[in-house]
Amino acid sequence: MRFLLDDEQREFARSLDALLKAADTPAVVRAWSAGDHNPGRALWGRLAEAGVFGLSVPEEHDGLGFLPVELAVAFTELGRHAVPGPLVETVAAAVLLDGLGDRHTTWLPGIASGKTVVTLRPPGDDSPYALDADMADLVLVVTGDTLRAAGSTSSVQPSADPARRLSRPTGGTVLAEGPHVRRAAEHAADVGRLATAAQALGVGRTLLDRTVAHVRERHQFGRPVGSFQAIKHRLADVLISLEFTAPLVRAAALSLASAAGDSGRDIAAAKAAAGDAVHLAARTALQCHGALGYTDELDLSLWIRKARPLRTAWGTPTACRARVLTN
Amino acid sequence: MRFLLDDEQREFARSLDALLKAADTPAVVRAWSAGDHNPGRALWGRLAEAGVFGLSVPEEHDGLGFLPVELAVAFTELGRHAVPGPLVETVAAAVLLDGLGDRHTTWLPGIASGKTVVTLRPPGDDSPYALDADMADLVLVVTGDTLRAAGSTSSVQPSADPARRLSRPTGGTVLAEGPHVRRAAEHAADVGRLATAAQALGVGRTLLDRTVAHVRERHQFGRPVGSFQAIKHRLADVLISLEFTAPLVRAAALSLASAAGDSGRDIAAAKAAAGDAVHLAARTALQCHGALGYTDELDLSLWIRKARPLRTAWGTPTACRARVLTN
Amino acid sequence: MDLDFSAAEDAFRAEARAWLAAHVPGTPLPSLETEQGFAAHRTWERTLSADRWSVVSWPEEYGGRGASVLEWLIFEEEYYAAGAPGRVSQNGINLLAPTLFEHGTPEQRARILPPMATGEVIWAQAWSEPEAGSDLASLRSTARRADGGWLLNGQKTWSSRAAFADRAFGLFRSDRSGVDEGRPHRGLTYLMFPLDADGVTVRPIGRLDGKPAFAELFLDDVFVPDEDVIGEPGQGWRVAMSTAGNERGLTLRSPGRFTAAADRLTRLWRDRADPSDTALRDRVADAVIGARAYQLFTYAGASRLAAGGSIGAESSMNKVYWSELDIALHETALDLLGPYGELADRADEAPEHGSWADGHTFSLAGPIYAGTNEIQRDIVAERLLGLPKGRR
Amino acid sequence: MDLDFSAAEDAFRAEARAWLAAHVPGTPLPSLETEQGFAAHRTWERTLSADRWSVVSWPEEYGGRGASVLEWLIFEEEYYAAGAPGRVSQNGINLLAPTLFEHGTPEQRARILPPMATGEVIWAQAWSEPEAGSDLASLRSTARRADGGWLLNGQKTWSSRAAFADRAFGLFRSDRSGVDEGRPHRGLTYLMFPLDADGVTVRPIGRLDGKPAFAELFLDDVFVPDEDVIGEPGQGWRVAMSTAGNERGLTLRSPGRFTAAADRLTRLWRDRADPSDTALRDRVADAVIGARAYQLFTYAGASRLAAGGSIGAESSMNKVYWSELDIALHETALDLLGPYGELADRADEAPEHGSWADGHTFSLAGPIYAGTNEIQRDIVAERLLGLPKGRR
Repeated sequence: MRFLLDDEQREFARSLDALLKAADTPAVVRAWSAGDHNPGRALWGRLAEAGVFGLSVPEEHDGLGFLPVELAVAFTELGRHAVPGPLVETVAAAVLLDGLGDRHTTWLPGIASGKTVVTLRPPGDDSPYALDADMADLVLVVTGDTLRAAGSTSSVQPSADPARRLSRPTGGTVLAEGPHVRRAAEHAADVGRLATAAQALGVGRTLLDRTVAHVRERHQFGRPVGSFQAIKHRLADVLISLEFTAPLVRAAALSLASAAGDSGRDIAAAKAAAGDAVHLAARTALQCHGALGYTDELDLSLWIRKARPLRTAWGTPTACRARVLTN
Repeated sequence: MRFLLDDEQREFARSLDALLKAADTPAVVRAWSAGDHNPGRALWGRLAEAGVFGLSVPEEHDGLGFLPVELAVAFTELGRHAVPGPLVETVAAAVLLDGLGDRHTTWLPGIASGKTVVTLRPPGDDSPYALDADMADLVLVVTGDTLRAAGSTSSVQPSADPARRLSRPTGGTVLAEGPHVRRAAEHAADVGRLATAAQALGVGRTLLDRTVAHVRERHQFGRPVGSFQAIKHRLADVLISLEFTAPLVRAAALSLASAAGDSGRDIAAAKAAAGDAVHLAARTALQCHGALGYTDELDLSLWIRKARPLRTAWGTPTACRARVLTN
Repeated sequence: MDLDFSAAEDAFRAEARAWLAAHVPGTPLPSLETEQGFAAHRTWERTLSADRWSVVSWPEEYGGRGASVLEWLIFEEEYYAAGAPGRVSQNGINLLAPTLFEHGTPEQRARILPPMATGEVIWAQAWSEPEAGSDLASLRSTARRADGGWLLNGQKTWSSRAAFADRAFGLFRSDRSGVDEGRPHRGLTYLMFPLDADGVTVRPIGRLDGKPAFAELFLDDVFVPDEDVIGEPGQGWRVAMSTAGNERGLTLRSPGRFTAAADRLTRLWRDRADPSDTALRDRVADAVIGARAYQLFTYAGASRLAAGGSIGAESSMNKVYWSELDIALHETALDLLGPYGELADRADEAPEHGSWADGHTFSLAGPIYAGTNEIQRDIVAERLLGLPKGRR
Repeated sequence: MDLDFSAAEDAFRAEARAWLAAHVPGTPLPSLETEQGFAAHRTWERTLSADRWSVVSWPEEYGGRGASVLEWLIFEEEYYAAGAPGRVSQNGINLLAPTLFEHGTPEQRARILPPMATGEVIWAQAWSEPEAGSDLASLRSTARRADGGWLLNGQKTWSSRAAFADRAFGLFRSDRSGVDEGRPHRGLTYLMFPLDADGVTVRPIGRLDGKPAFAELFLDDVFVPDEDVIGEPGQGWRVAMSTAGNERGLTLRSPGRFTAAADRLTRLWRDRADPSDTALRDRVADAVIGARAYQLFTYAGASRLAAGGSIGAESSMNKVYWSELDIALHETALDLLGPYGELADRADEAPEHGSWADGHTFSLAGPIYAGTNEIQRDIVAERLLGLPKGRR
């Protein structure tokens, strides 16, 4: 037992962090929200080079193999830097396509290299929307035992997080049919749920970090806001919530990697905890920033607005809790 | 509209408060918990003289009429002073017996005068227990359309609040049968629920008052504990919770008095809010008193231990919330 | 004790309900935090005032109906139950007008109130500054004596709706000696100024959903004539605070908003929710109970006022209660809406014209403005519970 | 990264499980907070120690098995999963023993540890005083130099299980100069003394359910020989604190307690709850998730220790987390039990031998002892987040 990231995994996190810091992700998010996907596509390519999209693609299709722990590490960093785009969806789609085998795997090298952006309607959710379908190269829809590639999409429905551009996939052609589709979709949903939990954890971390920095600097009544006990205790609670979520996310990734035990339950537990943690972090960040935190122009808003959608996407809190108690 | 107690009602509260202060209720509670009902019976008589048990008995049976507002006022004071005994049960039983009319009303003068102590299994609850049946003069049980007077009771099952002595009524004779029993029992349950909400509110008030007094006196780190912002905010939340519960209790009593509108819903709302408020008050009182609050010997424990039972009795939080949304 | 309305009050309610039924727009106006929406809401204010419904509690001479506090509460209940538009004039009506009634001159009242009642002049507040949020006494913007008036300099921020409003009111430091003596509440002056005056620069600030709900104001030698000072120069803090906790303090968030929202939530729950989800049901019930409690608490306050009493630090309990109720209520609605709960209010497919999304964004500001809930809890603990002040 | 146990660890787990299955009493022992229960639990300690299961992490020479931290965690998981009795020796094992390992003399260890391991000598802690709860440095009880030892005077309180225990350990002020200089942590001495010594009066105090779970100690010229001082006189604070946050700090509440309790709660829920009550289901799920999170967090801490790292202020996060988890878990169980949730643990009809009621009472103390959760949150904020100290 060594329930700690190894040196290589930590180094992977550090290198992604450095890459993303240098990329000025807030500007990328704002462009993406305005419908300008170019900076986001460029960043997507660099993330692919760093290996992010290879983590759910087998080596025979030019990926790095299926590596859930590294995937969780990567998505925590993507969350920390608020990277926009159908990141979770592309990774889940890779798992889905790989699970179908056959000619469907022809998409995989493009996914691994970053050339191909895929989105899908989260299987098992009751959402009619696919994220960022307006810019994706392939839009997948699973209905029961059937997989379709959507022919077109409805107009973009903006989310409360404007970086999340939702639309309804419509029409298109059937790519596969049969119970194997359902099984592959369930596996893909687990991967999507895990990646979303990791992303939410990363979003929560940045919300806390930025808020701590703010309350150390901001003075009211002649002293730092962060010296008030009410503020201290709220931020302590956020830290505790995040620190006890992180091992759940790591363990869920391990569980998925080993394919032993009930990884679906472990992932649901991680998602429920991460949803609570990021929600608490966002509420606290907003309150501790006061009116400043309520503005669109402070970059903090880019993270605050992610909290609620990530809490709901790929498994609502109550659906995840029900799953935890399912034998 | 004058949504304030009138002078007479306020005077009634003040006189009960004075009576109960003089009665050293903590000693009465401790005796009652040990199975010595004498001081409690004596206090019962004085409460009857003050009119408490006449508030649910019609004038023709030597009572003061059915006065829900005064009942709520009285039970808030009874809660504030942690008075033991089947207070709610006797009042609810009076309503039940009065609702049946006929020879059942022969019990009412004794109830009003304090001579007769009645208990019953809360109708509609799924509890098998009646409170303080070991000392009551009459133990009632409603099952569906049937009212029985229990013949005997099982051994006392102590509650987490030792002043609440529970037992199972068994055997006995049928007193009445028919749909009018069910209707009368439903009305009695509403009265019991309202009285319990008022009692919980009173318990919460004393928990807050005693805790405020404590944290003003108790010093740690060279200053009063009550000057720490974390303590202040917790106590502010208790006050807010109680202050927004009080009007719900008053309005529910008015609603019952006027028999207009859906008084069952109003009472359920008051009970749900009072249950939350007293629970918060007890948790906060315990935490702000530290280890002192965790002791049996500090009188505070007499109130702390009431919180959970009152929250559940005569309508659990979730049953009350369901009722609030029932058309 | 009773909760009964008089025949006159019932008649007033019936009149308000009938008027609203006839006049409230069938589809919601565009968001009042946008230029187009602001204009539409200004027009609505004119409609309201034409039949004297814009400022019911004011004396008739200024466009009101001399309504009692209770009548005002009744009007608000009907107003929100009818789904009527948000009030673009609320800063003026709720914050400036009470101050004018208490401290203004007859000339000021006659000049300022009627166009406020019709929506012809819409007011923004200018309290906060970048370094003075919760700690309002540490204001730095200045009012300097000039011939026949004052010259304003400095920066104000979080000025609600200043992007589109006509005039603003706020506190300015006219005398530094209070600061030097550690009594920063002294030496402040309450002034009014036009937002299009020379020297005023308005920079809109987007709120969380991007709408320019407030603005920064940069003031560079802005001239204000003496007639636009309220109360005595140097006494601005006292002037501003004297109306903060009185009965009109009620007007910040009237219970009608929340009872109407809880009713809408209940309908939404009946229409769209899985009735077996008791976790959600409990939250809907809590919103209903909370809105009712807030309404009843307010009725009790109104009864106390009618009996000659007053409302003091209790308004701090109010503030905490409604602001947290509002968030819980809207979060419940968004959770109930499942995947549609994520949509921005401007999305075509947003349920109920995006009103839940917009209301949620709006609710998130509740615990922050008008004194953060942290400050309010300090006040509750110190003034109502008598806990020692300490340094917090 | 892995969560796999080695073959040796699996074998250790299997051995522990087999032993527990063969030895854990079929019906629970009487509450260890009663005289009869205390005696029964002391006997159980002897049974444990006979097969070297009472102090698995100690060296073999003192009755242990030299188990690693991970093996200890495994043992605890098996212990609580088997429904084994509470540990009446825990104050000695968790608080005094680590101090002796770090600061005791070989003679002290040889003399004190073996009878602690067998339950022959059961220890009570004597930290708190009436005026020194959270503010432990302001202790007033004194240790005065005497021939060959010290004379103790003063009053201690909240001494857990001192009503029935044999000996106690605590801090005493041996030098007042630190107090006068505003450095009250200085001049304290760590001493051990028998509870039946001349001059010791023990007054039991009932906890919320009346059981004498702790006691007040009155000390009147109680003689303690020099051999019963741990570390240097005057250095008691450093001695006591040095073991508070290290790996043995883990032992205060091992994850096994909570994973076992969450499993029991899940079974209770499956057996007795209305499955359509999703509000309750969510709370049960949260208890399961919370217990698992606490277990995994502890595995990570153990891994860090095994890799040569240390545990510092993180133990404050631990404390807040498990204490609030414990209350939530037990409140969920009591709510699930409906009318039976009210019964005291001694009631004949209390479900599962009253274990939920007893566990609930026990849980309520969690946020108070071992440093209140308010103090822990201050520590988390200041040491882990780097927020300014302020006066709180």
